[in-house]
Amino acid sequence: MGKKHQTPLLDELKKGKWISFVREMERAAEKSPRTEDLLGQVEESYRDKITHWKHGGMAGVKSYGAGMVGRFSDSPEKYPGVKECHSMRINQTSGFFYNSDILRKIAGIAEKYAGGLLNLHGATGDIQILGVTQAEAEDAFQAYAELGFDLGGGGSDLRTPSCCVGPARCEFANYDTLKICYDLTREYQDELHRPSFNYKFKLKFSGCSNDCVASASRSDLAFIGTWKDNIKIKQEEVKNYVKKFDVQKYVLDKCPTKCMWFEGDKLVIDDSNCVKCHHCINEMPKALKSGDEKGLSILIGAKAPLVTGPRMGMMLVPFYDVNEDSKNDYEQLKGLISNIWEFWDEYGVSRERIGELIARVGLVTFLEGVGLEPIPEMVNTPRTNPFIKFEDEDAAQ
Amino acid sequence: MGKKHQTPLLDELKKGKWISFVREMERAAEKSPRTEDLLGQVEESYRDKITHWKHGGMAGVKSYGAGMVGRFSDSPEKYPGVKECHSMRINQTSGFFYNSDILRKIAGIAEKYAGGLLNLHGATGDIQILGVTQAEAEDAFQAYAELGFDLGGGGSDLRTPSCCVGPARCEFANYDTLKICYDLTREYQDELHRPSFNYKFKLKFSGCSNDCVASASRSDLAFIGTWKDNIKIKQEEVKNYVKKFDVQKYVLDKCPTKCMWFEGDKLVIDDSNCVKCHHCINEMPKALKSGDEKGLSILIGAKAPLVTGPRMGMMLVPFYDVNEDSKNDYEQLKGLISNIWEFWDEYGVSRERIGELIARVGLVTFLEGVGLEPIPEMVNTPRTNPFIKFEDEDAAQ
Amino acid sequence: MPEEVKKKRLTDVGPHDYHDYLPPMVKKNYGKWAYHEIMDSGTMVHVAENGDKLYTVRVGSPRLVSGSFVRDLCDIADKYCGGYLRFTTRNSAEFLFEDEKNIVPLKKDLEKLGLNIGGIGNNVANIVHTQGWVHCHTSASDASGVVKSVMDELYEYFVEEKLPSKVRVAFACCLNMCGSVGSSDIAIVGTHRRPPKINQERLLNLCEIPSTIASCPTNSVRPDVTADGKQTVRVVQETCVFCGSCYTVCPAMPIADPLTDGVSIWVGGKVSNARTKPTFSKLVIPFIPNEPPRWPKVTEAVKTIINAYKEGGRPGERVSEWVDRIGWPKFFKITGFEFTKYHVDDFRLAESMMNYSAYARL
Amino acid sequence: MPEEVKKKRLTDVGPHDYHDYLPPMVKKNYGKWAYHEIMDSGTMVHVAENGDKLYTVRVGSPRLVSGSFVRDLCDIADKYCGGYLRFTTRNSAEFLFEDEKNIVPLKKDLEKLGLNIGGIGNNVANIVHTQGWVHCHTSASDASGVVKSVMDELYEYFVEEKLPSKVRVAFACCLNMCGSVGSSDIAIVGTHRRPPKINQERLLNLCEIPSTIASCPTNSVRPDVTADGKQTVRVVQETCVFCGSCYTVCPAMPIADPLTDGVSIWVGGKVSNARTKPTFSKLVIPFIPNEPPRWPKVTEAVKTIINAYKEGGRPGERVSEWVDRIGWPKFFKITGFEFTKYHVDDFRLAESMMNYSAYARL
Ligand code: SRM
Ligand code: SRM
Ligand code: SRM
Ligand code: SRM
Ligand code: SF4
Ligand code: SF4
Ligand code: SF4
Ligand code: SF4
Ligand code: SF4
Ligand code: SF4
Ligand code: SF4
Ligand code: SF4
Repeated sequence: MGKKHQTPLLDELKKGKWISFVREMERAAEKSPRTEDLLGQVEESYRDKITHWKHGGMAGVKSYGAGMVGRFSDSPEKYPGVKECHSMRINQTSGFFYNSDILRKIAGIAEKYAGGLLNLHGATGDIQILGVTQAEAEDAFQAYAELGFDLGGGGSDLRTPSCCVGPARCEFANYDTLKICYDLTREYQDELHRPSFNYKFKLKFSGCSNDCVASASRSDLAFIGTWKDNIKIKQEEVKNYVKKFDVQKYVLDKCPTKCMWFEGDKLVIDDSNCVKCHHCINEMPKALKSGDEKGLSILIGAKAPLVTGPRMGMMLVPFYDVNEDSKNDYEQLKGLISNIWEFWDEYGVSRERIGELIARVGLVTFLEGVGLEPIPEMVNTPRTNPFIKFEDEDAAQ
Repeated sequence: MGKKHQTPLLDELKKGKWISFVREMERAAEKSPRTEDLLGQVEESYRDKITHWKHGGMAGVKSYGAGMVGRFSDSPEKYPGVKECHSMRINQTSGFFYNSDILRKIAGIAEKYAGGLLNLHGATGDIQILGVTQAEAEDAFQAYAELGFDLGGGGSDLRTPSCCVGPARCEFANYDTLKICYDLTREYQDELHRPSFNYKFKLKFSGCSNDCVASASRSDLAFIGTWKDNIKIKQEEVKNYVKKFDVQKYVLDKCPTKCMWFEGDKLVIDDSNCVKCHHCINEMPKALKSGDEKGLSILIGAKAPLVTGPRMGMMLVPFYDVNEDSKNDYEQLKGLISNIWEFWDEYGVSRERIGELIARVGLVTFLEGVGLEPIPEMVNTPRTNPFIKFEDEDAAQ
Repeated sequence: MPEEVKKKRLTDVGPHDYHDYLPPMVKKNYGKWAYHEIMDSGTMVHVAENGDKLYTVRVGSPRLVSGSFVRDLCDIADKYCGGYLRFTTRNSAEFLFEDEKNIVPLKKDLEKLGLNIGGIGNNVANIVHTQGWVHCHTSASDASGVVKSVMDELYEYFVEEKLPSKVRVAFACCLNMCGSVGSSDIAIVGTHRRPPKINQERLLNLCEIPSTIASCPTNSVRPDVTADGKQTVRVVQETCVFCGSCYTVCPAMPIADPLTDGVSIWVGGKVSNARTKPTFSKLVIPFIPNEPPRWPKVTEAVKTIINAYKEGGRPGERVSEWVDRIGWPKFFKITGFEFTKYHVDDFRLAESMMNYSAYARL
Repeated sequence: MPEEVKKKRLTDVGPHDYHDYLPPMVKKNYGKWAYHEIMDSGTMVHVAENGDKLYTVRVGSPRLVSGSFVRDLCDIADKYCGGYLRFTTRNSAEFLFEDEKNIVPLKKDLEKLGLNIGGIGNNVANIVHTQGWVHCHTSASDASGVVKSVMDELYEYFVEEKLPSKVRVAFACCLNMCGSVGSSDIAIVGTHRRPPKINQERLLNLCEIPSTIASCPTNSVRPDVTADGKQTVRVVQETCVFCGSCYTVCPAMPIADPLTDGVSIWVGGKVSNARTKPTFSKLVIPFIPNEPPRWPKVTEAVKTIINAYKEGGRPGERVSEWVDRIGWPKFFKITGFEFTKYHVDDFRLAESMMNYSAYARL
């Protein structure tokens, strides 16, 4: 078996019960020899304890400013196959649903034009194809486009939106995460492909506050399903659960606002005090269902640590009637998104995420800029320091 | 009835059931006519909706830099009695205990040398005498000194320490608040009377975490009684309480760490998880008592809003064995306090409270400066941002 | 005291030794109290390990009192308490005595003197407050007058235990917040709303420029030069938050203004560690103008809060715990107070105040 | 697709319509699911309002996969699922099918292919991770190798439900933290510990000075001038926190260093809103050096955490809830990890992290 490079260190990672990426790289290398050099270079990193990629570099396809990450080896003489080793981001389907036919084709193109290695999926949501060269990029891209797949985001643009499985296979979904993700992605093709923002901007859609797509920790706008009216209770099913486990201890006592109690064996919920944390519904899915007035909350500003520290999404819109707006092609939501982008465009600086901009200029300034009212839901508590900037008109009253 | 000034607005404040300060001012004015002018000036403030005191001004007694607040009327022609209207701060007794004899004398001096008006007590803890003139200040001071009372703090110095009633009349006291307050005040007479700090510095002593002297919200060092070992339980008394009210609901469910439960009718406490919040002991004083290894926690940095925002005391020393140290005249504690003052002196700037200094230079720098180790009790949680300043020796390991 | 000592000027005698004023019963049982019981809103008894009992009757106080008031208290102490008495950390006065039979006559005598008995247990305690127009130069409102007006309205809650838990009301006449005002169940705080007006002439004489600049929380005091080339400061009007800190260090920058001064109202602070951690009071009404002599809008606001709490709070819940349970949106709804942009923190640590979750009561 | 269209260059076709890939059973019951039940750690069933049942079997994935791996999955999908399959938001693969009888043979086939079945319910889910040395230029560690080493150790917790609740482990190879790494139950983060070394020549050609300066969270990149008078930058060594942000914008400031790079470990993050608000992971081990190929100290640390949690966590408690209940001091005590000055936050909002109370477990 003629291995191009000896990889004793990586070979250690073929041992053990968990499925091995080294095995995968080797399998890819069988079809796509450039990946042999990738194995060699990674082995060298394992020896040297340092990456062997040069910093950045350009790669892309015509008329697109995004969708590929340029990557060049720092030792192309040793590893010519990865002299260029770009990755191509292919916009996944809503909910990551595929069939075998399309997946085989997707894999085939990756083998033909690239290293035969895929990320299923990238952390943002894209299918990533590793080992593309600039020369083949256009062909690979067109091959995917012919399958009806397009590139995803990259650079200072809208990044590929993604969503949880939602109504496709989850009883908790309060709105159609797949549809809105798909519709908005199509709406914003230009923003996705042609970077013209201050920095990246991410949208993620979760059907309920379990947030299975982790939107609140990594998307500039997180859309999290919720409801406005009362939790629907099937008292008979509650009784069944009571037989099965200690409902008081594991459900009621863990409700963050303690707004549920038993009256006799009847479960009562003070819905006016429910914060829609979803715990009780998670624990007793047969007995409890979210209400009929479903919609979503919008959280803004989540991002990774750099530059000013990590941010979680913060409450911007407690309830947005997405089901109503979807009839109108999400006109209202798109209005809000444009207002946000305009404000960001006008007041943000380069490499400043929207959350950082809001932190810098203050939430109220931002709200005024995008036409929203400050409401108590946005804060944990009202201010505790007395440094209030009264405005002239108020002081002159 | 020859009123010197008409006070129709203030007269409104003699109505109603709550005891009236206007009545008190009038009664004072009977014995100390200068207070008539004070009434007149305050009435004018009520008309004008503005203070009629000039900014600051000097007042004091020889060899003291503190203990009096200078106050001058902005309308001395109209209110000659309050041309000067300084206040004198008399260091209260530990726990605010007096007898009628001494209080009558204290009041008599206030009537003789000042406006016959007292604050019992000032917000820091002093007895305040209002309406002193510079000319009479020395006599008033000596009169108090002869009673064995001295001036309190003021300006950039140690402020008059104060304490809760503690062991004198409270079963919850974990250490002798009166004694430590008294002893340290005597120890620090120089720091109290002769301002040489960057700014004010306050010490307050509460016997338990109910914090009846509100130390954690207004003293640079707050000393709060606590204990190390197990809460002492009288199971029989617990049973009595169970008969009287819903102990589960009002005590156990409100324990912040939920570390108490019933085994049968026996109350069990996981003391290793008790944060010494004191709630259960408050609710069932006959049944529960703090442990035998009593001591105190030291919180640092509380202060009012200016300049950088309000601060609560933060945990510096979770357990300090004050009862042991008291045998040694609080040597260990005094050592810590000097270290803190030295650090503050060296690194603080003018008008910067210790809490603000710590916030500015960082807790760890401060801890290194005063010779304490960082421990997890000091923080709610370890850091969440990854911007760790590794030091060379660690990075070179 | 011997003659020759008297003649020497006394300094640094320190505070009087408290032992001299501890009632005998206190001395005897010092550190040996077993438990206490609240008998009514003005009376409690502490029982020592040996069974000794010490009764306490508490009265409210305006704190700004005359010598005559002191003598009134002393007379009562002489009559019932062997001459002993104490004050509390919130400026109530307490009568301590051993004989239960004294309770009734003592209270009668107190009432005759116009004193208000109460403040123990689940009620509104004595309001702690500051100087106001009576003695301070930076006040944005009077102190004693507002407190008197409020306590007249809250009287029933002082003399009777009708509330879910203790309610600590505090008043401060400016943002210096003398006292533990910022962590009270209800705090009333004197508030300016205009930037300081600089008197250039006085400033040149009276103020130290660097410390004046350093005094500003928002960096709004900036170095400047007068027409004739002298070092001075100017105030950036756009960022000044009217805190008055510059005035504290520089008399030439007065900030009080009869037209725009008043008070703000804050809710849900707490100092004790019982059940929940200490916490600051939160802004609920950014501004109410000064309306001496009785500040009707202030008393109305405080009553609105107390009523809502009385109605909604569960037994044992402090105001902060009640609001935590029902949520701030509901607090604003039931009190009818308006939530405005001023309620959203925009100072140094503002970011840590935001709702980083999908939690919302809808 | 007609010939003439094919020839035209395709752009902006957008993502493929997901409807094309929804299994018929999903289409039929879209939005009409009634409830689900977890059958075992790798299998669950969703029941529709009309009683229809949809079975799901989940397998883990290294995420960095070959075309052959994709074909393996496709073969299974063809055999049991009418060709349909999906991936999860944590890169597991899911097989959806209607016939309960398929469960056993399907799993057997999966196992034959070397795939790991599990990740559903109270276990360690598939680790989300990043590129590492396989593809990224800023990595302080490899990604896939650490993840493989950790998952080999945690294998039993993936294939069986043995933990109090879900445990989300995540890996990121640098502080850019691609993914929702910073809010995971256990996060492993590549960490540099040396300031960037500036290559002045390259810097002059390649870097924009203002954006390089702006990139630094601690203002440690400062404008400077070279010997021959050209605009450049310098790094203040005393304040640099080795974040690598400057390198991201300026290739002439490499920061990776084989001697000092490694990973840090973070615990107690959470994204869901269930019971408690989302929260970041907290630092527990500031640094572990890179020890390829199997990172033994990292796997040991992760196992220590998992074991402590398994031991101490109550049913239904996420890691964050468990630590909240027992307190951080105890966490450090039982894991034996050392609490150091590095654990005390000193960044922008550090003040909001302190313990402002007398709460302490003594
Ligand atoms: C490929 C991917 C990681 C992966 O292995 O899956 C990735 C890879 C890179 N990310 Fe990322 N990020 C990826 C998802 C994320 C996410 C997660 C998400 O989108 O849900 C985050 C955290 C959320 C966020 O946006 O804050 C993320 C936060 C960053 C950051 C920090 C941004 C910040 O504001 O703090 C950087 C640095 C930057 O933008 O300069 C970054 C930069 C990078 C760069 C482009 C490196 C660089 O310094 O310019 C990486 C290229 C690696 C390579 O060679 O392939 N990446 N990056 C993910 C994109 C795949 C896809 O399209 O599906
Ligand atoms: C008299 C008293 C209020 C009262 O009515 O009881 C008082 C009165 C003044 N305080 Fe105070 N403070 C008084 C207790 C407090 C407290 C409470 C405490 O000590 O427990 C605080 C809050 C705790 C703290 O120290 O932070 C307090 C926080 C301030 C501040 C803000 C300090 C800060 O760091 O934020 C100032 C402004 C200053 O120092 O420049 C201040 C300044 C002042 C000045 C001296 C006015 C000034 O601008 O210089 C006031 C003089 C009023 C007068 O004419 O009598 N006073 N001051 C209290 C002292 C009486 C006594 O000795 O017993
Ligand atoms: C007399 C006094 C101490 C002193 O040295 O003067 C005192 C005395 C007692 N306090 Fe206090 N507290 C006193 C000020 C405070 C303060 C400080 C303040 O209000 O400025 C606090 C902190 C307030 C806060 O949290 O904001 C305070 C928080 C408590 C608590 C905790 C209440 C809670 O659940 O949050 C208790 C425990 C309880 O009531 O069960 C307590 C309990 C007690 C007990 C029952 C202790 C005892 O066994 O003797 C005493 C009678 C309670 C009562 O008045 O209802 N004491 N107590 C103070 C009376 C002030 C007054 O005139 O009203
Ligand atoms: C398949 C997937 C959605 C998708 O679109 O791909 C999914 C599916 C389900 N999630 Fe999830 N979650 C998925 C990622 C997540 C994430 C995101 C993440 O981990 O990055 C979260 C947030 C994690 C966090 O809080 O840090 C998440 C937090 C939850 C929770 C809340 C758990 C909690 O108590 O904190 C529930 C409720 C529950 O388990 O009772 C839940 C419940 C569920 C249910 C039971 C919903 C349902 O009725 O179908 C599904 C099966 C649960 C299971 O796997 O145990 N799902 N779930 C994701 C599977 C990832 C994987 O391969 O392991
Ligand atoms: S976020 Fe809610 S709706 Fe979406 S998959 Fe998770 S549990 Fe279901
Ligand atoms: S969803 Fe959460 S907050 Fe609402 S009732 Fe259920 S457990 Fe309580
Ligand atoms: S702080 Fe504690 S010891 Fe002191 S009086 Fe209050 S309850 Fe008693
Ligand atoms: S003191 Fe507080 S934390 Fe400790 S057991 Fe009692 S209620 Fe719980
Ligand atoms: S609060 Fe302000 S105005 Fe009132 S006494 Fe204190 S410093 Fe003076
Ligand atoms: S009033 Fe306060 S904010 Fe305004 S200039 Fe003066 S110090 Fe600055
Ligand atoms: S975490 Fe850092 S090193 Fe890893 S892929 Fe993302 S940017 Fe690259
Ligand atoms: S590594 Fe980070 S902290 Fe250091 S100079 Fe670069 S950007 Fe600044």
